[in-house]
Amino acid sequence: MAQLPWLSLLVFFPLAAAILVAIMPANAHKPIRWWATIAALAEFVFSLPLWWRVIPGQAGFQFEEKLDWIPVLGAQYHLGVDGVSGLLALLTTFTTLIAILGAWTSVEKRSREFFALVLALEAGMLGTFFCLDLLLFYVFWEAMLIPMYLLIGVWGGQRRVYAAVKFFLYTMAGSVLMLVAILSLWFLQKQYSGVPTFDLQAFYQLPLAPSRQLWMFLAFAFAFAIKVPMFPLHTWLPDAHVEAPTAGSVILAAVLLKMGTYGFLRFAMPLFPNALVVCAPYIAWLAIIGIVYGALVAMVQPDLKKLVAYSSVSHMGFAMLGLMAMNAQGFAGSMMTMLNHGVSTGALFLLVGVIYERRHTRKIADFGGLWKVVPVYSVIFLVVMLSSVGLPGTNGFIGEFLVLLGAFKHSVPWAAVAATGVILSACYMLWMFQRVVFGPVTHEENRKLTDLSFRERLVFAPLLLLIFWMGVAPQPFLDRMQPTLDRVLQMTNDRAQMMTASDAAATAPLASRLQAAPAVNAAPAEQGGAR
Amino acid sequence: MVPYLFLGFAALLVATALMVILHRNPVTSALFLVLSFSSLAGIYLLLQAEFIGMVQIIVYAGASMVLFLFVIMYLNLQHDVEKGAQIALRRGIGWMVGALLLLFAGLLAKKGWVSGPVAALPPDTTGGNAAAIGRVLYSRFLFPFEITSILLLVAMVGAIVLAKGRPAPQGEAE
Amino acid sequence: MNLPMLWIIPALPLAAVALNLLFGDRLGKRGTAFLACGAVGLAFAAAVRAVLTLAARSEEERQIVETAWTWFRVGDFSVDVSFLLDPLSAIMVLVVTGVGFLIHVYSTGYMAEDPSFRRFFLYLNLFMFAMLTLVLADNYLLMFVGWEGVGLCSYLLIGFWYEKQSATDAGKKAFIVNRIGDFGFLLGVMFLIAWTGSVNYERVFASAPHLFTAGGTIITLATLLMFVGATGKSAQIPLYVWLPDAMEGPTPVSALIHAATMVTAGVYMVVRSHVLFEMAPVTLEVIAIVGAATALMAATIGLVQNDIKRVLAYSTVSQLGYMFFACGVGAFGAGIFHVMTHAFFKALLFLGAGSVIYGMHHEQDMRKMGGLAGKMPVTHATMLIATIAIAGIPPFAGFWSKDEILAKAFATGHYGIFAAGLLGAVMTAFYMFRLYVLTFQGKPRFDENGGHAHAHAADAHGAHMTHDAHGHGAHDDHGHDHGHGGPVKESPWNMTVPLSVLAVLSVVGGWIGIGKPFIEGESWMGRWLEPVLGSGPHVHHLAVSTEFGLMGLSVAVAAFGIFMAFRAYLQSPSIATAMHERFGGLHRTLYHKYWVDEFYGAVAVNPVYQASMRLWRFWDEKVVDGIVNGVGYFLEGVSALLRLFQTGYVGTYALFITLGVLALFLHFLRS
Amino acid sequence: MIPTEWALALSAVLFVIGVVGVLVRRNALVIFMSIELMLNAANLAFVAFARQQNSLDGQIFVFFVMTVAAAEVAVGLAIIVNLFRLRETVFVDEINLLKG
Amino acid sequence: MAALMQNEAFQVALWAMVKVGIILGVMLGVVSYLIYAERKICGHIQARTGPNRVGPLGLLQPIADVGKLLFKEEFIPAGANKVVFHIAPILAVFPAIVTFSVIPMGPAPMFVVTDINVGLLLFLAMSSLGVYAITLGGWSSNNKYALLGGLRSSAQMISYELALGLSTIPVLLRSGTLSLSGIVDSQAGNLKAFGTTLPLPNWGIFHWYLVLPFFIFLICSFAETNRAPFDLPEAEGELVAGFHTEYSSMKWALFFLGEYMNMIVICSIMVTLYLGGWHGPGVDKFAPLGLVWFLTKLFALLFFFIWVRWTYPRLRYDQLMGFGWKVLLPASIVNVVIAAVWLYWRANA
Repeated sequence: MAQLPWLSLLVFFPLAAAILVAIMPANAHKPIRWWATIAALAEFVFSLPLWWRVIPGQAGFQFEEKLDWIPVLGAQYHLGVDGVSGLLALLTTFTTLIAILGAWTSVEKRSREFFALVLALEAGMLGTFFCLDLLLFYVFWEAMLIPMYLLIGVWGGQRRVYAAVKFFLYTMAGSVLMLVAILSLWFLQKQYSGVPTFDLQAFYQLPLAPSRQLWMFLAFAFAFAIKVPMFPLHTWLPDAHVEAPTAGSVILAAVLLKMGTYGFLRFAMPLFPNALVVCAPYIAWLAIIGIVYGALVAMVQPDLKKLVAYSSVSHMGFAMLGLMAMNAQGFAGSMMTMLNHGVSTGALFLLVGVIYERRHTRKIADFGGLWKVVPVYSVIFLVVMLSSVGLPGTNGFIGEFLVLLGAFKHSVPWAAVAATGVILSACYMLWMFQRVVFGPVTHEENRKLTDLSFRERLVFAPLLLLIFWMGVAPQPFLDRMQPTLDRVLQMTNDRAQMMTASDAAATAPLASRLQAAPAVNAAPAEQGGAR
Repeated sequence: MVPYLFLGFAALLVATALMVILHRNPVTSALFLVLSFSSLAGIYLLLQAEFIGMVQIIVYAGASMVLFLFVIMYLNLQHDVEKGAQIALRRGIGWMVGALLLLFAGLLAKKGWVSGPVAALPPDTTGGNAAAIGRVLYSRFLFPFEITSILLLVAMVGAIVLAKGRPAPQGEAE
Repeated sequence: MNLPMLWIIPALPLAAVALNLLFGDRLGKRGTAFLACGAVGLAFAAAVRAVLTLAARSEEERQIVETAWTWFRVGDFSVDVSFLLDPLSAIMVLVVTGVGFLIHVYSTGYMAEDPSFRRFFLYLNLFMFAMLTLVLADNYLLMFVGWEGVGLCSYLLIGFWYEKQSATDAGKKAFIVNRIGDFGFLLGVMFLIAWTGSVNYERVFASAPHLFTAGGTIITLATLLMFVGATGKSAQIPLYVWLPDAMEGPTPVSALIHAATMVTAGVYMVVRSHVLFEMAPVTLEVIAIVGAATALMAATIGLVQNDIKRVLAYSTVSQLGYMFFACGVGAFGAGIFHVMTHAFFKALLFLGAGSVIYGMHHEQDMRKMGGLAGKMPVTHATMLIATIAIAGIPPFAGFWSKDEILAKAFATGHYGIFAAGLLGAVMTAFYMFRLYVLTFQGKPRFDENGGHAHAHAADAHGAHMTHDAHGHGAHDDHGHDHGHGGPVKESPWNMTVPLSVLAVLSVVGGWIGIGKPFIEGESWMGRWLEPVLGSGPHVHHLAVSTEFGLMGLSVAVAAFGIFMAFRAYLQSPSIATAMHERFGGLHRTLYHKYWVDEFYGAVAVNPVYQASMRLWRFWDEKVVDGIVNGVGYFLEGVSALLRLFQTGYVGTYALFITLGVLALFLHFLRS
Repeated sequence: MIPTEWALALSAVLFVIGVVGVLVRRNALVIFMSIELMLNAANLAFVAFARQQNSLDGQIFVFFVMTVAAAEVAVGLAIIVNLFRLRETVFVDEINLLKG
Repeated sequence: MAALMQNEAFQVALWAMVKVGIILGVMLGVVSYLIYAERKICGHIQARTGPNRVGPLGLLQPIADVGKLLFKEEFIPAGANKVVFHIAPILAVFPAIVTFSVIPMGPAPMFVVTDINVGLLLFLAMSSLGVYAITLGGWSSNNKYALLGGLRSSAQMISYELALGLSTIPVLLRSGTLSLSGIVDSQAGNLKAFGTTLPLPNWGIFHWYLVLPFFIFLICSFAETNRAPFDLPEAEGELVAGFHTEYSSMKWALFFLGEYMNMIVICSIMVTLYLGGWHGPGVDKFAPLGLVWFLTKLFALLFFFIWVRWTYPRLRYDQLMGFGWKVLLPASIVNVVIAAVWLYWRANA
């Protein structure tokens, strides 16, 4: 087992499954979805060892696989997993399974292609999380786009083409800049060490003049910020979400958005720490604006999916804010928020999908009084909604609280403004919930709604379980991510100091600003107030 | 002797090539092209590329151009009608651009583009040019050589499919 | 057994929730009721046992901490799920489980006919769990879990009759307003974490004196923020608006959540954090003023309300104001004392009101009641006791706690607040007896044979709203048929027994706080709380004569209020009408609650909504997407230009290629 | 020995003739022939350089070019035939379906 | 002038000229009498006597024919493409004559005009050019029979050229050279097989893997030269003489000349490739004897050609194409593979 290229198998098994599904007869709907589900389940089971085999106490990469890919360029097929990517990979396999199971009956046309694409997408996502080579990362990053683009463009709603193109172009615009930055890193690396390589760990050792970092950081940040998505680069998200099929929305929300924050954590921040210090306040404020803005705009949405989409903007703002806080709580909070958002928002999209499948509308105004008709559905909806609102005891709270705490330690105004998001999230969620679930049944069509089927309950059961597990006892999750997060933090700080020291032009306060959380007697208010 | 032959072939080549593009009748053009290919084959011979020279004739003169002729005959093309201001303009631009190209090429040539290092070891030509080429082709260039076979196969299939045409749908006027 | 097993206290209701959720549909109403009440009853028993264990210890050791597991630990910051039982939480836990149990029992009668019986008890048990977590938590974050949890249950229970728009509106309002408070609370807690590195009470309180300068900015800010949380939870100005609306929920809910337990969480939190608050005199001053203002304002509104539950709601707000200004003047013990007594008599009042409403077939308008004393003897008697208790007539419970508060305010020199308290006491007595008189005395103002219900159903409250909206077609969903035809009669035993128990408590509950003038030394209550609150800032010891004077004063004003109420509403109702007409503007203002809701709507809710709309429609769709699409249009324009080069003629393309080659040549020529 | 320059000059002339042919003529077939001319010009240069460099690689390349040219002729002519069937013309200035 | 005479290149050229002159002259004569022979043989096959009026045994008949043709009226059909119409007959003769220059009729360098090292390729190149004459002739006549004949002819020639070319490959594999002289040289001596020297000449035909190629080549030769049973381009019965329907006088004569010349060329090649070329007993002692041997073999083959023509009926067009593509081509490919494997195995054994 030790010699088994486990990560490669994880990445390529869904791809193989996708190919197998793709060559099945087109009208064999039932076998197709059965096999797709079995494949996703197998992949999930196969990925479960990530939970215990990725040793919690170890910060570095594990299960590394290294093969020459393009030796001339020094590009390698280099995979590895650590606490952060392991958790996100688990989220990916889990979400894919849920999404496929959720899409059982909702996809009527071209189900073969649909399930094949979802599985291919899974392969792309896992590759993105596992790869430790920048060129490979770029390849996976782009490869992910295509299935998603097709999922939106083919199985989407009314304006699917517009949404798909918007999604594609937005992401492309960012990633092209990232590619330029990757290439320039490569050149710098070659200049520095004489060995051409795209290896991430080599880049971690690469000193960069602070003056040089800025534009590269911005290029990376731009790509990731679009993916997150950060205000004001978020407008692709509502469209993509609204038009995407349910499974697409779920995966988009649960995993694809995490790519952005993951990218910051893995690439943009440790590679360019000095630039990060310069940019962090701006990014943080953008994230805060995103939190408030997303919540405000979500409040007035007439469309359920759009509301959830804007709530994603808000939640991912929290994740970004946590990263920018640059301390243990912020990082852990951000990571928890990513996982939470994956679970809760994924579940929300599934819930919207459930009623959309039955009623073929997503307008809030078309519903009302659902509790009376579909009580089980409503209860699940309630729990998921509360998790999204961040009620203590559910998963949402841990992430938000830690992020706010991290932000608070960095700067009080950050936390103060961001915390209003907590209020606003309650506003839009409760209002939506009231209009959809409470009240009398106002539309006769809704009277005939059927409650969740066994399959659907099966889909939601693990989600609810996770919601409570992560809310009540999040420590196992935190244990797994923290060594890695600490390492990233440590590395970022160390690199910042090293490079500041090496660059006479850089100003000293930059590095000192990156020191760990304020000491007990220090006054964060003053520190934060300076910004 | 050889230079004179070269000049002769060159003159023939240029003349026939010019005729290709000047003559109104495509058949005549094609025939001149055959001639120019043949003279080019002669030049190849003079340049110690016997194999290439022969292949030039087999492939170009013997195969390609026959195909051209077939097509011209099949389409039953007559003299091209080339009149009108637009065509005159085009002709003017075309010749001007050609002249410029030649001028620039000449100027570039003056800057000494042509010279270059000579390979240390002359190729092993025992058994003649064809044998030498064979040795290189089946060792160093074996892979590309095999690839060309795929290329040809693809071209064959493509040509057949294209030329075969779709059966005209019923009731649709040609 | 030495282990008190604190965790079992909140766990019992939670287990009931789980069982109810899983097997509730097989239990039937009886089973559900038994399960719910049993769980809370057991919790009460466990609480009693735990408190007895605590009491058995010496004063220095009166603290039991139980850690269940580490909730989460990030970096140097760690939170445990652990419970703390000390004298303060002991009082709270007893009140919560005790009153909670009674109200559970009461609910089995009150909700007997409701089709969502099971759901009701599910929520109620969940609430008990959350409240007990809140009370028993040994750190701020776990307290916050309960804090938000009770908010959630409050939301669910207010909106229990979810088909009624006003109910769900009220639930939503409660939750959101509470969230605003929570926002403050959370930030306050973060201040504590940032400075002390912990949320554990003991550690925070232990390190606070070393870390903060008393009266400094940080501690003031932190405590003020925490107080914002308290105003949200405990319905103080400016966040009190949700509580009156919360009366949309079933009456037992109002009794349990919006009178006895949840709303006092803010007071509990402030008292719990008294170490911090005492370091921030400015905050204390603010609390005192806010409390007094709330007490006064709510009392004025309570004067003119006609809905029996609304009067009680405003009275609750007002009483909570008393508790806060008690805290504000440093009388934390008095505050908690009032929390306890208030829990008894206010719960009783609400339950009594519920009984009345039940008897009146879901009629809540006092103008349509009257003369119920004979028809509902137990309800009448118990209500009367409660009314006297709240009005502050000795030896009923309310007198002792209210008097202690006023005395402390006077003693610490807050004369303005003392005066406001007195004024509030007059009004309290007045409006409470107004309620009593309108409900139980005089002549019945309804059709005694029960034909009344439909005539004014439009402004009646309760679950009937839905029925009327749907007409009788939807009648079978709800089981309230009993109410429409039968005469007014006394409630069943499971409602009257809790009333009686609470009535007894309303009488004797205050006696444990009888202090100075009557007995030597501290009151029993004070001594009990001393390990937590310390001996308190007893700077000004009032003379015994002053104490008696104050008591007399407060009794006198109460009596005046009672007299006025009887006079205006029983003897000569014309006075009331005349007053209404005389002070029409004032009356309208009061009746419309100072238009605060409208003010909030105009200042906060609506602008936010409008701004959001604009953000979406303008900023998102016009500006950001405009830029995005603009890039597209720009490229389209450029392409339209480039299109001209795409003539479709091969020759043109060839020409361009050649020109490109020419350009390349030129480049090489130049270089 | 023929100087390489001569062959290159000839190649250039031949290429230019091909270019002019493409630019001037409107008959697709003749244009095609002109393209062949250009290919041959390139071949000539290859051969010339091969001789100058004393290497056979240039000739190998010519060989490949010829293969490509043969394939190109086959497909190209098929396209032209198809075109003629559809549009009844081989004049490239009467065909601009791809006009932007 | 003397200096010129000393110039080696000039000497080579001069010699070549001389040889070309001789060969051309002889060729023309041979062709004329080949026609005569054909008519004569044909006559005898059909139990006639053939031409016997002009001169003894009709031996002057060819000269008379030439005279007649020379003086016949040139007829150019209306709508014909004149230039092409004139060029086509020349193209018919030209490749054949060129090919002659590389055929070793005796030991090199004496009995070969120019012994280039890609002789076989030249042959293939020239034979591929042969298509033009017929295609253009048929097309330029502006006559549908002619056009059909031309098209048929070119299709036929192109088709069979493939098998023809492929059937030469085993020969090349054996000899390892493209030079025709080289190929002939490789057939010197006696056949060695089974570890002994057999009493057979070492000709190509006697190697088992060259038997099939020889017959394929032979069949293809009929097609290449448009002779029966593959004489569809002319097909008097259906196409009224096919591509040269509109030709008369000297131009027609040129086509005729071309056909026979092609026949001679292809037979010479066959002799060279499979039948040991000029090798024969006594050549090593007296070189010119090679010429005799060569011509003997050549004439034997030519006789065979004529014999076949008057023996077999003409094939149908689809049969012709089907046979070429479906039988000969695969067979020759298979043979190439077999020969290659065999030779490789033997070389390494």
